[in-house]
Amino acid sequence: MSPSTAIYAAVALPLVGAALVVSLRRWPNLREAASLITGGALFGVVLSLLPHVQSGARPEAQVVEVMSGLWLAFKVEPLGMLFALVASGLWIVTTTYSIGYMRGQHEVDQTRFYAWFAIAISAAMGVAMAANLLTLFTFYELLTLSTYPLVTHHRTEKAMRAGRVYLGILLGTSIGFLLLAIIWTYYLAGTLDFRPGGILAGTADNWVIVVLLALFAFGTGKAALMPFHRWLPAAMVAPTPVSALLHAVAVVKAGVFSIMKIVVYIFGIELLHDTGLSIWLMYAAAFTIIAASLVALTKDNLKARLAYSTISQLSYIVLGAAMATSAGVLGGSMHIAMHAFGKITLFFCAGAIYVVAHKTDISDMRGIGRTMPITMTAFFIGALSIIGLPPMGGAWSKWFLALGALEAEKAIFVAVLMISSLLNVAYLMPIVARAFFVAPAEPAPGDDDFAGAPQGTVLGANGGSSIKEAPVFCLVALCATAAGCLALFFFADDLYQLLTPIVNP
Amino acid sequence: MRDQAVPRVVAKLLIPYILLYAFYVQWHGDYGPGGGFQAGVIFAAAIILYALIFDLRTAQQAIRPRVVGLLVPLGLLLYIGVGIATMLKGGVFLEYGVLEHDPVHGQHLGILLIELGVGTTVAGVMITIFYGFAEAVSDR
Amino acid sequence: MIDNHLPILQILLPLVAAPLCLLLRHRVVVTALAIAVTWVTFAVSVALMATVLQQGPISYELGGWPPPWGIEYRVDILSAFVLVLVSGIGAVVATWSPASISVELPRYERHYLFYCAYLLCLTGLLGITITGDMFNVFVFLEISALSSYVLISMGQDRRALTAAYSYLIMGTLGATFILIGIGLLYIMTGTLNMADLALRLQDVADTRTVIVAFAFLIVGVSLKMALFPLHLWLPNAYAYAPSAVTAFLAATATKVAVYLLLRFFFTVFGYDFSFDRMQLWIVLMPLALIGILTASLVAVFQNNIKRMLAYSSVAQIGYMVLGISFASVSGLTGGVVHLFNHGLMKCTLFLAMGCIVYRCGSVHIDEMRGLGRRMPWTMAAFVAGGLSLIGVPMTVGFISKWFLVKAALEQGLWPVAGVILFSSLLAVVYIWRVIEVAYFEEPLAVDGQGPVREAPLSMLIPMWVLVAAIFYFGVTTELTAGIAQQAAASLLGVVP
Amino acid sequence: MNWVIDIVLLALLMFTAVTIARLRGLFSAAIVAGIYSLLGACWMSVLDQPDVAFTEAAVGAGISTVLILVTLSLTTSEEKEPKHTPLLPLVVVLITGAALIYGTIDMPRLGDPQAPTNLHVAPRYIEESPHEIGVPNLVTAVLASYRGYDTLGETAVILTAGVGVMILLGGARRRRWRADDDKRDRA
Amino acid sequence: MMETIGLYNYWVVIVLMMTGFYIVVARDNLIKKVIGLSIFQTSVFLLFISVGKVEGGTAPIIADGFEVYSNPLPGVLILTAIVVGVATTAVALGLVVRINEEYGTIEETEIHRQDVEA
Repeated sequence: MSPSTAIYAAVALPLVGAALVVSLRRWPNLREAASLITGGALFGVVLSLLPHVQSGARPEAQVVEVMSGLWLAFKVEPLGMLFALVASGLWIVTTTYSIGYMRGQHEVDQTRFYAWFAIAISAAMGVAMAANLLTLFTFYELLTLSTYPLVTHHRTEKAMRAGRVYLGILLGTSIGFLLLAIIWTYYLAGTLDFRPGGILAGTADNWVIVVLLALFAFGTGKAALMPFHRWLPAAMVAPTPVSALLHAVAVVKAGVFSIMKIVVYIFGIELLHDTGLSIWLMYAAAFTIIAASLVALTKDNLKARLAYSTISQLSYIVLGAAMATSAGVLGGSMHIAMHAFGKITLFFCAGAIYVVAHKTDISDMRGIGRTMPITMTAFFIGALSIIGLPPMGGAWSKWFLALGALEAEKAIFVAVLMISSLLNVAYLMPIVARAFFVAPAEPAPGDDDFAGAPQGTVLGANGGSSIKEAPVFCLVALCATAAGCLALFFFADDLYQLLTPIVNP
Repeated sequence: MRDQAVPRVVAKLLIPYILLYAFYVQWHGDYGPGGGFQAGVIFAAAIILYALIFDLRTAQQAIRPRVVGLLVPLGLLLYIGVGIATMLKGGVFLEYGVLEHDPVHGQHLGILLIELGVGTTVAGVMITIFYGFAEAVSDR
Repeated sequence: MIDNHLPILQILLPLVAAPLCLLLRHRVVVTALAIAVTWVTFAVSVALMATVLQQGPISYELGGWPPPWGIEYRVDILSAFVLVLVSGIGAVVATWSPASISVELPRYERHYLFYCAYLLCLTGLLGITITGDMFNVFVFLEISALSSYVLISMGQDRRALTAAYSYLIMGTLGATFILIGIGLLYIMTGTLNMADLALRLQDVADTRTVIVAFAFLIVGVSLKMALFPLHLWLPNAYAYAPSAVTAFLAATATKVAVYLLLRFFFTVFGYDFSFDRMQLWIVLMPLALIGILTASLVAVFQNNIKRMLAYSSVAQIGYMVLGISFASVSGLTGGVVHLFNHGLMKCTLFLAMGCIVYRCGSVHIDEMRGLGRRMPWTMAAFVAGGLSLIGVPMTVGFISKWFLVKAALEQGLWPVAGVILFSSLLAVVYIWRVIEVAYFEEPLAVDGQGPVREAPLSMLIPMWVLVAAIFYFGVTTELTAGIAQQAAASLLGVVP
Repeated sequence: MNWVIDIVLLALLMFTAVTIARLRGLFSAAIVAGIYSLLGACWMSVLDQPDVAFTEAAVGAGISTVLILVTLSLTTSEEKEPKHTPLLPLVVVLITGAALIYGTIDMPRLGDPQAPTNLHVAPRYIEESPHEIGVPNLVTAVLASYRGYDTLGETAVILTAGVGVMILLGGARRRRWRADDDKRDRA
Repeated sequence: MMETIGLYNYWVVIVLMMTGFYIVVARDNLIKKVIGLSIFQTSVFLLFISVGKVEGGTAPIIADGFEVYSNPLPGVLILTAIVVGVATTAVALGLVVRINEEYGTIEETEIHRQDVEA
């Protein structure tokens, strides 16, 4: 398969998958199989692009000229390669997990769920491989719209309200700020292509650059920079696989990915570094890091706590971008992958707990590690990665971010990173501790509460009925991602090698 | 007014002359004031007078609404037909000069025909409009 | 031979068909005739477009008299573009209409009258667009206006009558203002041909009479196109007219008025007079902006969805006028391309409303509960049109906004750019109200009737043709923005 | 002494127009409006336009008046007292009128042979039409030939009005409605 | 003398036009509005017609013994405009009749009140 065919295939395959899902709606097993197979195929296609990118090639595909000189076009560079790999890889895992979760929960309208999920992945592929801002924006909006039916999956009053916040903030920022910034950029630079070294240098006054950076940073609502973060906690009403999609696979990643890409290929690191115009963005990101962590501490609902954790973690990436140093950008980019694996593990675990024990509040989760040891072990691993401790992948990205801060001669942000890590410990570890070391409230875990979870997989004969894990599909998925957290620690060098060209073109 | 003899008699005397005058105005528009439009209006006025003096139903029996309904499109079609004829004869739309060998004669013929078209449609429409309103009155 | 007569055929086809409807009368025959004729008319306009693109402007001397003594038809890129829009919408709506009017005009057993008026309206609109003669504009303006009053009055609700009446009063005042303007120009130049007029106006451009004529023409056209604050007739007219009529008029009538405004500004008076001397944008831009904002806001609070869309139309007229008021190539391109794009999307939205009226009898927001499941294709078309109205990429609405925002930024008017984008967000609000009701709420229990079904294919197919156009022209714009750009350049007299 | 007739006619026109504006009785307003049209027609013929005068008399004083009277017999013949003082309309009208009067300042005087209208386009009609068309009535020549297409449009307008009235007041339809309503009442 | 009269007659015609315009916008009665509209239009016709007059000219019908003819073009235009005017009046009155049937009144405020109450 030629590289450009592979690009088309990457965007089109999920759409084909969606069509298959819809046409197989009467046979759930076939339908899920179709999802999985498309996922596998997509991952294979994306993987086939990797050698090209590693060897320094930048595969391209031009689809259609939208306006004179403005193409809908794709071009794969390392950053996009990374995002595409993460999104397509995690799609398989998430689909696996969804099979267990959606069936375990007896969710309605599963066909619609799988179909829109696939469309969202297609949009994510488009974002990852966009060759210019126009294409990026197009798929960015498509991603927003295709995830709206997922966020509002339950069609309840609550879901509708969450959907309003979701759509309001994401569409509002993207149309109000991002589009304005894009057209302004086009007016200034005469092009919207992502070019190494940026396209804005020398085209505008400093104040314009600052305003543009602000429009881009806040316009990318998916990056959840405060104060435009409300949509993320609101969207927790959705089923857990959707949360996984939002927090790890595609949506927020698309946001921070866009910011990273805009900083690197539109502004150019040198422009921002030399002028120091992005310093305010570093403070804004630092504020979000600390503030969101503090809010996370106060949340008892597990998904809400994780949501605020995500907001905080995303700003790591924004911070890395705003530093505009090579280490900062690399750290931020790596964190896209690291956080994805860590956070998806945590959400999978939260979902598994909900499926098995119907618990959502952390205060109710005493001793749950005794009944769900595998799940909670995975949770522990994921938490370690988020905190940034070796031997988990998250350690590397924090390391590079700290290096970047030093490189930018802003030691204060090293302190921010340290404080944030401590806060991470403070809001994640108690959950693990409570799960393993505190005795459950009910004397016997086998009664009413647990009996209500018919799909639970009962493991091991020796523990009697005391061990009751999530459905096997869920279990496989969360183990895989936990293993991924570990693996990323050891294969970080490959990641580093892949990403280096973006800072040393 | 149906019961009054004088208007009825006067009308009976007048209406043929009004109609005649309408035709005069129709055909004489090239030379003096007047033309298809005025002729159509006068023709309609005669019918309206007839309906006012006698009875709507009587008038409608003399000039049936269905016939009037035919006059309306036919007039316009005649007009357009002249235009199409000029196109078929190799001219542009409404270029009457091509209708005959001598352009001036062609013009004359064209004008006569289109004035007839205008008169037909105008008379038809005016009577239709009057019938519409008058029926609304008689429905009450 | 046919080639030479294309400009007149454009008008002649519907004009012949209208009286034929009165002669034929048979419902099926007349319907078939109307559909066939509108499609042929559309084909003619496409052929005209192709010819103009190849050979430049076409002139057709009616009656064989050269202008300024006779009447001239003049087709340039801009008028060909508008002709394609008007005739295309005319064909699609005519194809869509039979099922709809059989339900909405049940008491009019004489449907041939409807099609006769419809074809006359089409004739009028096409005639305004194609002519190069000022007085001929007035005549065809009245053909389209009179027929649209009548068409609107055919609505089921009795308010259709009052809406038609106030439209008639406002429209006639507008037309009379235009007539006064034409008269004053004639007094000062002695000619009615637009090109000749443009030439002769240069000598008398300083006179007070010409300035007053300019003002009267603008006010008259603004009344016709419902420019804020002269829009008061529009919401009721669109809300209570039969759905087919609303869809047709919303996509064409106001657009033709905008076209007329462009003609007057740029062809007749010329850029120098309109913008350098009269500083027209000082009036137009604030009006457009206030119109965009207030009409969008009012739309948010409407419960009759046709009325909501009508207010949205007033706002969209604001966009077009805004584009004109920039008086730059990108601004005009934005205005002209939005004229076309808005025609497509508003027609789709109103056709979707028509399908809902067909099945549910009303477009009150409560009626739309659960329609997302009951009428999936209709609602999907509505969503597509709505997304385009919002300006989501890959839809035509995005293209329009792109050009308008770009034009605003080019002139350093970034607050204006902000207003354009902010009002898109208002569009999100009013479109999403409908989407939430349609997809999140349970259908109302209808007693004694089965559940609402999807509209018939005869309505869905024409509607989805437009949806396809929304996406097609949203992705590749060579045929819309490209042509609009050429038209803008030729209006401004610059080489593109 | 032409201008004496001018002044008298114009004064009469003013007088009737204001009378119509002041009248509350619709019947009398309709009649006075007919008189207004007649006076207008007179003035038109004073201004050498017998064709137009003829038409205005037939249409304005004839057809229009009849139609208004019929409508009155169908509705009501008395206008209600207004509840509010129409200040805004007055302002709008005054501004419009002032603008128009401002516009007249640069206009050529009545009957000026050097006015642009008499120097461009029209001379050809007067000089050439006897050879080109051969119809003595210039108005007919221009109407039917030079600007014949406008007249086609005019015919279409008339047809539209006819269709409009058929749709609005179509007799058969109305009777059927009434029958429907009666049936429903009985049921 | 002709100079002043020239403008004077335009002014009178403008006053006539504005009287009609005023009736349209200020009056509540639907029929009165229609009457106002036709006054307005008729007055505009008068404005046009005054344009065609040529001093010392005669009606534009070619005949022996006359040299100067008035301009035929305004007359032609106004003939068309008169037709348009009567067409509009007919449709407007048709609407008024139907409105009266549906609402039982032809006063605008009354109709508006009924619509609001409905």
